[in-house]
Amino acid sequence: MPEIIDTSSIINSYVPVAIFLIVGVVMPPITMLIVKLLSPRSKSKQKFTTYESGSDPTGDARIQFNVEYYIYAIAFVLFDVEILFLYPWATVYRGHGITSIATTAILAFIVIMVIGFIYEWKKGALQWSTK
Amino acid sequence: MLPVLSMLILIPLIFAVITFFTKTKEQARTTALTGSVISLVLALYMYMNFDSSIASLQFVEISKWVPSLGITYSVGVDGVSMPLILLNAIVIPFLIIYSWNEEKSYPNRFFGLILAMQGAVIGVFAALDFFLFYVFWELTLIPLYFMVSQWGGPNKEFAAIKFFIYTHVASLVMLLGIFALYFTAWSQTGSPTFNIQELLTQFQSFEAPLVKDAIFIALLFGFIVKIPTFPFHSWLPDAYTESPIAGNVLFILLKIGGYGLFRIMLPILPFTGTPNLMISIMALLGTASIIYGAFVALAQRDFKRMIAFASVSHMGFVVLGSAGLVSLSVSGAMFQQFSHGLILSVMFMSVGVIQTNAGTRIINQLGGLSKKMPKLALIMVVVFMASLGLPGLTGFVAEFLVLTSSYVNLPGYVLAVMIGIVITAAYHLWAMQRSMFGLYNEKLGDVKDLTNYQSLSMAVISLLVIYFGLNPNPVLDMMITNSEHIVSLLSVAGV
Amino acid sequence: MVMDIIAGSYDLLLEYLTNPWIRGYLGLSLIGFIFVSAMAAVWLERKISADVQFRIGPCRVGPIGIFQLIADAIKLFTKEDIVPRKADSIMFRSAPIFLMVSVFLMLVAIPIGAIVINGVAYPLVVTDMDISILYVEAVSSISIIGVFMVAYSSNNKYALLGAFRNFARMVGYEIPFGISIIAVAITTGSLNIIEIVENQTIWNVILQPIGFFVFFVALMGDLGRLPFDQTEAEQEVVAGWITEYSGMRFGLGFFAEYIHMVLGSFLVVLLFLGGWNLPGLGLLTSIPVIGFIMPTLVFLGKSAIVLAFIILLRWAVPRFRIDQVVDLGWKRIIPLSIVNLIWAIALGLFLGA
Amino acid sequence: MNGITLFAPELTVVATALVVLMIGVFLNTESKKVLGYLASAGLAASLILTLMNLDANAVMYSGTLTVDALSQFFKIVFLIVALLVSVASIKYTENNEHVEEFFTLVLLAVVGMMMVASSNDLLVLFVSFELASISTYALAGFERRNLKSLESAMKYFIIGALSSALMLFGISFVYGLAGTTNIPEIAQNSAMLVSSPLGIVSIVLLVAGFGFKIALVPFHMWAPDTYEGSPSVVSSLLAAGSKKMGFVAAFKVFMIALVALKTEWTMAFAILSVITMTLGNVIALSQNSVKRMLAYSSVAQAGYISMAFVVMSPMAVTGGLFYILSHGFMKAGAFLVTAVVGYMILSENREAENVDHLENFKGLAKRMPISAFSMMIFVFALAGIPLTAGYMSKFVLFSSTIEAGLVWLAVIAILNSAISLYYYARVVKYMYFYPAEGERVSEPLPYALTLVAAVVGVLILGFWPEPFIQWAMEAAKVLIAT
Amino acid sequence: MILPAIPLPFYLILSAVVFSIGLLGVMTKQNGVRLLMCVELMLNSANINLVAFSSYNNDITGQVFVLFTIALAAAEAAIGFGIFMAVYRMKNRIDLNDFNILRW
Repeated sequence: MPEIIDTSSIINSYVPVAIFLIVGVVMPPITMLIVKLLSPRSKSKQKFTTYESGSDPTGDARIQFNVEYYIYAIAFVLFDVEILFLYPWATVYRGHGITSIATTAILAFIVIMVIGFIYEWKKGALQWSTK
Repeated sequence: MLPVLSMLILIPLIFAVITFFTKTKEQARTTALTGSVISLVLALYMYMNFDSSIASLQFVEISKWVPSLGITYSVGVDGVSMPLILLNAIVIPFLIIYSWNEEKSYPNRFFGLILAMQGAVIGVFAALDFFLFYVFWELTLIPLYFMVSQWGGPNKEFAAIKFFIYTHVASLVMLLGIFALYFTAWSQTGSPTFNIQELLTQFQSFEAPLVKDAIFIALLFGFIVKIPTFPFHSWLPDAYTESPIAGNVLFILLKIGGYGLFRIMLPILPFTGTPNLMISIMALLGTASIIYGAFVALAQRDFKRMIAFASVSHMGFVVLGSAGLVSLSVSGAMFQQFSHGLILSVMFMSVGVIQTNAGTRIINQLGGLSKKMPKLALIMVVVFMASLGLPGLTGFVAEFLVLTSSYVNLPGYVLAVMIGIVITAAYHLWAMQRSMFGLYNEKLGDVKDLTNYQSLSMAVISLLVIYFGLNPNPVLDMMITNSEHIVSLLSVAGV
Repeated sequence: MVMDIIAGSYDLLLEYLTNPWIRGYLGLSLIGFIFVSAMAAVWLERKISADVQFRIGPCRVGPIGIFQLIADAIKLFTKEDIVPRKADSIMFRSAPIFLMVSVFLMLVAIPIGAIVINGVAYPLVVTDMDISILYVEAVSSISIIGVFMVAYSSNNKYALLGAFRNFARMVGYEIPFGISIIAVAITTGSLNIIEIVENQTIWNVILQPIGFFVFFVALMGDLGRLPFDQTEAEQEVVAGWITEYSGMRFGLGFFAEYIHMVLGSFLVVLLFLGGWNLPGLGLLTSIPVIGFIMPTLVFLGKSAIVLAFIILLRWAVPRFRIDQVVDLGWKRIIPLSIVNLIWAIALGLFLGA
Repeated sequence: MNGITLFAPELTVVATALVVLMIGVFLNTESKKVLGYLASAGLAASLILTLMNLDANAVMYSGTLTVDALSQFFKIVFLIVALLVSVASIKYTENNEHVEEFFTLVLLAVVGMMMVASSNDLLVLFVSFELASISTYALAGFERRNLKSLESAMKYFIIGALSSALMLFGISFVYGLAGTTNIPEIAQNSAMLVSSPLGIVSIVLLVAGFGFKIALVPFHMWAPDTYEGSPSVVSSLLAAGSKKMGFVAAFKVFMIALVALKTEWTMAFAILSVITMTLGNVIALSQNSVKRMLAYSSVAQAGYISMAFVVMSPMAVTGGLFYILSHGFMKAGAFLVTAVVGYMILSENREAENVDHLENFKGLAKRMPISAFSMMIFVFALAGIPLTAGYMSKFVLFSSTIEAGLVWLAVIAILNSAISLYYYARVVKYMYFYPAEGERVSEPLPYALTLVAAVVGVLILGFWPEPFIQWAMEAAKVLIAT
Repeated sequence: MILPAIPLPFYLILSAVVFSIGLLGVMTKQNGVRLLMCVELMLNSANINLVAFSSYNNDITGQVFVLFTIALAAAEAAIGFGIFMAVYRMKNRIDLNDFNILRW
């Protein structure tokens, strides 16, 4: 039997979220506005340089970064969506009379997930290279 | 009883495969000759046991193949196909003997293709199932394509492709016709069949005249491109000119277009929506081919090209004879196919010899070859005379039958053809005169005569030309039997 | 009599409170509360740290330096706001919004206690959604965008390095964080924080000790607290991603971090330590006034203990190297979390359908 | 017959994939050869399991999966192709350190294809479709140091991702309008689909989405690049397997679920089919890279098979299915020959580029007789020379168009097939009539084995098509209830 | 003021807009990563549709579908980045205009 979803109540439960979101968005600018009113101002050329241990900054900071981060990112994205499937499963695992089949299914799922994990591990994808 | 006909189809094909795997030229030609001689023996055996007095099919073999589509493996012969099978079986061994000592690259493939061709062509003649018919029909393309594209003249690639695509398209159009025939019959009877006889019978009961005409035209197109007739002949001069001699002979033996006319077109012709129109179309095509071929042949300087157009001209008689729709004219057309096969084979062989021995085949550059090549000259005189229709030779019998009997129904066309006959004589005689007789052209140097192998094969076929010219009955009898049967259908339809 | 009036007025209040707008506006007061909590947390940290190091810590402003943070705030407000020349101005200025929005949005769904009336617990939460824990997990990740924006817009090498470390750490610890939440959801059968609290007849910390450990470590990793504060390790990357921020702009980032920490400790309490419930508290809460206040106090007390523990951990464990952090996350904590997941499944089978 | 028995073929392949992956991770490069045999054994086992339940007919797992003649037909096609590819890959992956990835991806791709074949729900269909696609993206770029392979993978990936997005968008509308994702139920609830303009939108999107996978012009841009650039064994899998998956998915979605909108999509497919076959053949004429030529030929063949959508008669679908079966053998085989030639060229010169150039096929008959002979059979079959599988399938398919009265379509198709002969014959000429430029090279056993198997398949289908046509008819009945 | 449910067309328009933005991006962008982002946008527009339809049809399938789509999108992104990284290692950029070895 399909569950009847009351869209209205879902939307209403997010009204406070919207209020908080607006407050969150306007609060930092207001704070900074107050700061602008209260704080002193002085012009100095050196003040606006980027901090680099006191010496003059060289080059641009937006450089190519280590490719390791990408591998971790990919691994993360994959695992994160894998565990995504567990959330709905977990809520209905107990108390809906499907525990045994749910167990079988999820064990198969976990086995595959673990195999993927072992594969990554053995392939050295999780090895932080200090090169 | 032995499945003689299946063996006759399979043995060349099997020997073709064996030949492909031989290593040396000696092995290749021996294997090929063995295969072709075995098929000759089989063909002669069949001929001996063939009853020429009945029009029905003989040596029939039928077995299931794809029942869900009504496809069967069925073969058989009657008076229409028997002479053509015989022709193939006779000429191929001599073609192999003729090529005995020729220097070819890949001799194994060369001889293998000849045999494959033989198998495929006999298959077409023997097939009683449209599917099988079409399979063999298409199969004939492959050996010829490779023959031309591999051992042909300077322009071989182009010629091969042109030939291939042109005739392939034509046969696909024919396939459309076959499909239409098949499905219309299927929807009428409720069960699928590809059997030629049954489909042709079914055709009579089709209702829509337009469908009938469309089917007829589609099939006709497939056949006349293969024959070929003017104006669908343009693949032929290129292919014939570029092809090696063996390829030419194979082309000549490829009588499947004309065969299709007798086997398929004529039985359904009376039942088309507009039979008279169809007859006119065929007669017109035939006449045009005869005249056009003759005129263009007259203008050729290349010996081989001239013969190519002579061939177009000759095949015009086949179409005209079929359109004549009198028992004797149809038999004449059939006989023309047979005689054409013999004559033109030798003519091409002769040209081949001239080409290799004299180094050129431009008629103007030759002259007085008979002094150096007496054997060739003798053979050439025989076949040229046969080709232009000298009484006592096969060509005469065929053309005479066609012209006299067609006159009954198509007087106008026959009169027009008379012009063609004159021109035909003219270019034959001119070519003979220029090349063989008169002063010897010293630029040619010392020219050798035929080798023994060549003279053997050419002489035997030439003798057959003379023999059948004097006594055509051994093959003409069965043709007449069948053509009478075909023509008897006309009275049924009331045409 | 009195109880009836209280109960009646409370019913009226509840009716008002079902209106989402009213709930939302009233809930804004939580922002004040959470700022105060964050200040308290900062004060607590200073005090505890000082104690650990045999110092006194803040003591001048107010009794035992309790107003130190207010003084600090005033200081931050009056400091000059500097935007470096090479920075991407718009991004630099707007990044705090993301940090703030992240914690504010978390705040919406996290209960800070409950009021028990007539034996029925009314949780103090702004809005009640079916999947609040998932929601909290989701919005808490927004802060990483803010962090990255800060670092990238600063155009400072230390900042970028810090942000990348932050990122590398976060990806390793989000997964066990999620898996341990799932394990909790298995035993409690819900993704709603309030239901999770209510369904904890036995605290999850007892049912799933490994899960608790994993969750706690992953939370520490997410928060970037020592021993996982490579992001801001002074000795290595100056102040990490926040290097170029100064004055109140720094203050906002700083507060966001502390609010995050406070909310994190709330989550630990809610998911594993029984929330506002305490064994044996049931009797007490049936008394009206105590029921009004007691659960919230219990909750805040538990949270304070967790908070204190987090602070103490700072002085007990040395900072890891970044590769150690990542290795720990991927190769120890994640396998452990999967073990816990299987344990939770077994538990679920044992506890029955 | 319970679900697990019928689902066993898929499970076997999945299990094999996982086992191969796990074993492979712990082996050193030398001993990884065993993985190829393992994968092939798994596929063979799955094939046997499928054959054991050939006549099964069941709907399983809450109506998401169905096992019927159609699904079994396609499963067998996929398994045969995969088996050919995997056996050939034993040689291809020799001394490669990424053997386990290769075979796992192949196996997973096959699982995806098989699941698409038996899916009865758009959700399962889409997920399996993506499983196969994603695996093949990685396979296309398997040669990580080869820029061509990478480029092909990149193009394939971008177009593939785009197509899946289009498809999903289309599916979302179908779901919205029909209120279900179950394929037979969509057919029942198609009132909204017919009346709403969104129905047409979804048709357009789905045609585009499937068109990309099937490589119908104008969605074919990726195909030639990908087939040329990918490793030959992978091209083989793509052309012979992945493309068929597109067809079975399209068959299910259009012929079963969206049959109510038949008039709309028939026209679309008619146009696409004509353009596809014509363009594919014409462009193939001028190719000098054999793989690219085969790719365009594959595009053209897709055009032929799409005629089944246009005609929509039992005979046409039978023809389409039979064509798919034969194409599996022909194309897989032809691409495997290019793999063998690539192996030959590379074994002589490590740095050789454009290994699939027509020049490298010169005198192949002398250098590698088995490959040359097989290639000849394959291209003749592709061209539709009688007594090969290609001929029989063209015969049935084209004749069905005439039966349906679409003579113009048949004429176009037949003319196209005539054109195609030119470029196919060219390959044969290079192999048989040009002098060899190198030594005789003996084919490695796995390659020779697969080629022979494919040749046997092509010839059996050509000589004795009866049982296969019967079988295809059974499968066609699932799509078109007569 | 309790909010009413949002009518279905609003969702559909939103998803159409998102889809169009994604499609436009795919058509015009040359950078591989941007392309990928645009494809993700398109997938997500379909997700909006699915969820909207799911709640208006009172049928959970759409939401399940979305879960799977998200997972597939992630897998697709992963494989895409893998390919892009491999390309990047060889060529040091991932501009689609650079890809011209395979042509006609």
